[in-house]
Amino acid sequence: MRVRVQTADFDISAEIAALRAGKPGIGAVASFIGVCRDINDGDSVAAMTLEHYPGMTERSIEAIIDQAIARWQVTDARVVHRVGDLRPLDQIVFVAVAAEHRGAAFAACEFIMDYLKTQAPFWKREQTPTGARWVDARTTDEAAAARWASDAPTGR
Amino acid sequence: MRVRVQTADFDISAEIAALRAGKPGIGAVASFIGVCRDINDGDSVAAMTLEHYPGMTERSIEAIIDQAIARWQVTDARVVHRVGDLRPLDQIVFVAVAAEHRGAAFAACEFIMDYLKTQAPFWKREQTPTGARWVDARTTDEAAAARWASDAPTGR
Amino acid sequence: MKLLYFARLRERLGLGEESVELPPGVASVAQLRAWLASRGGEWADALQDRSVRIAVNQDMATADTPVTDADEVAFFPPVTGG
Amino acid sequence: MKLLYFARLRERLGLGEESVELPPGVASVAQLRAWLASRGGEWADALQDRSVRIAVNQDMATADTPVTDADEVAFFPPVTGG
Repeated sequence: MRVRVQTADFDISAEIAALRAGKPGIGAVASFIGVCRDINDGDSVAAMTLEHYPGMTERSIEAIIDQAIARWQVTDARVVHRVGDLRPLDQIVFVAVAAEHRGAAFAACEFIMDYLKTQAPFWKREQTPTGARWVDARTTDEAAAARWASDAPTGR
Repeated sequence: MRVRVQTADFDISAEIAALRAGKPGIGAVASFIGVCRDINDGDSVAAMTLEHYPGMTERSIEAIIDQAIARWQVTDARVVHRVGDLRPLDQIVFVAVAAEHRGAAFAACEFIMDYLKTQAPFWKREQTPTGARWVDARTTDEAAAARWASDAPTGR
Repeated sequence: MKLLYFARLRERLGLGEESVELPPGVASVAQLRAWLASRGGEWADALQDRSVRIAVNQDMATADTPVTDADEVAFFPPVTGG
Repeated sequence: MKLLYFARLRERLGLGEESVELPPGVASVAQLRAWLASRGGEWADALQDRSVRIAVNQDMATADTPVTDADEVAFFPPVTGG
């Protein structure tokens, strides 16, 4: 299964081993882990809750992976995203991309993460000293996703 | 220890846990694993041996990490590189970069890997059906490292 | 039609899910949104917020996307996962 | 002076490490390289190969880098790790 949304934590080594299993043509695995920080927008964060849209979330991430595979020479990819209650230092999201060569693996991994940030239906609610608040979408995330739409050569 | 050269295998989860330990300001960890493939330049590869220059290898990787930390907003980084006899599917190299935000983590991780490929004294010798051969340096690796020297804006 | 509300919007409306029957003349996302806003109060404010995203049958939709009683339509704020 | 040879170069020369005393007039990387090449045979061929890299005390060196008997100098092909 390429995409999982779950409350449970995940093990990075096990996920990458599953992605690579039986594929000796893979030479490169780029991966990313997003982690719950203890601070956001200048306020301390004691905990957060992640909500999602069951069904659409998985579909939208599958579509993002399909786009990455169409665009780069990628063998396979895997995404795990947690929902529910999380605390600082907890792992939130995992993206891994396997490829023959590293350029494609790095590019596709960053692409998937940037698109996931702006397209996959998840919402974060943070607990701060002044109460709970929904996290606002960031214009920097929109900009990060938008740069992949450019026709500029990537050199990869 | 930020840099290790060893014959033993490594565990990705344990390495990333050590990199993150006690640092709740980290929001992003980008990592890379280079893997021994069963084919290279069109020939099947049964095994390879990695040689290095003890002392200089570790120093050069430390210098690469220092450059990455000077260039991006990076919390910490870690590199493990294996030497000795390896077979297809074996892990060869691990690079992980932790940062507050993902753009810096991705960029620094790819930078370290590209520079390691062209500057750290390691040499690969492959076993193929026609005998053993030393792997030739790739011009694509030189090009990958060279693009970081450009003054072009990276958007990160 | 099945309607879903998520995150800040769900809290604001005090409702996560409901079933409705579309009245005559409501056949697009824009018309559905206007009809729900006509409930007044929080509904008017929340649904007229320009940042609201709408998905029809789990695909992102635009104002022109057609809707029928057989569809699942979701309203939510910009996403903030990852 | 401690001299080290790695990988293809080590195999070609049949030698991984040696200690030498520099003769008068050998005070730079270029002079050291020419002196070793003057041993003839494989030494001439291997050390005149333009792709050979040279490190002095574990830092990459150029033709002009000075050398003394206290230094560690390494000769090796372009690197292929990772």
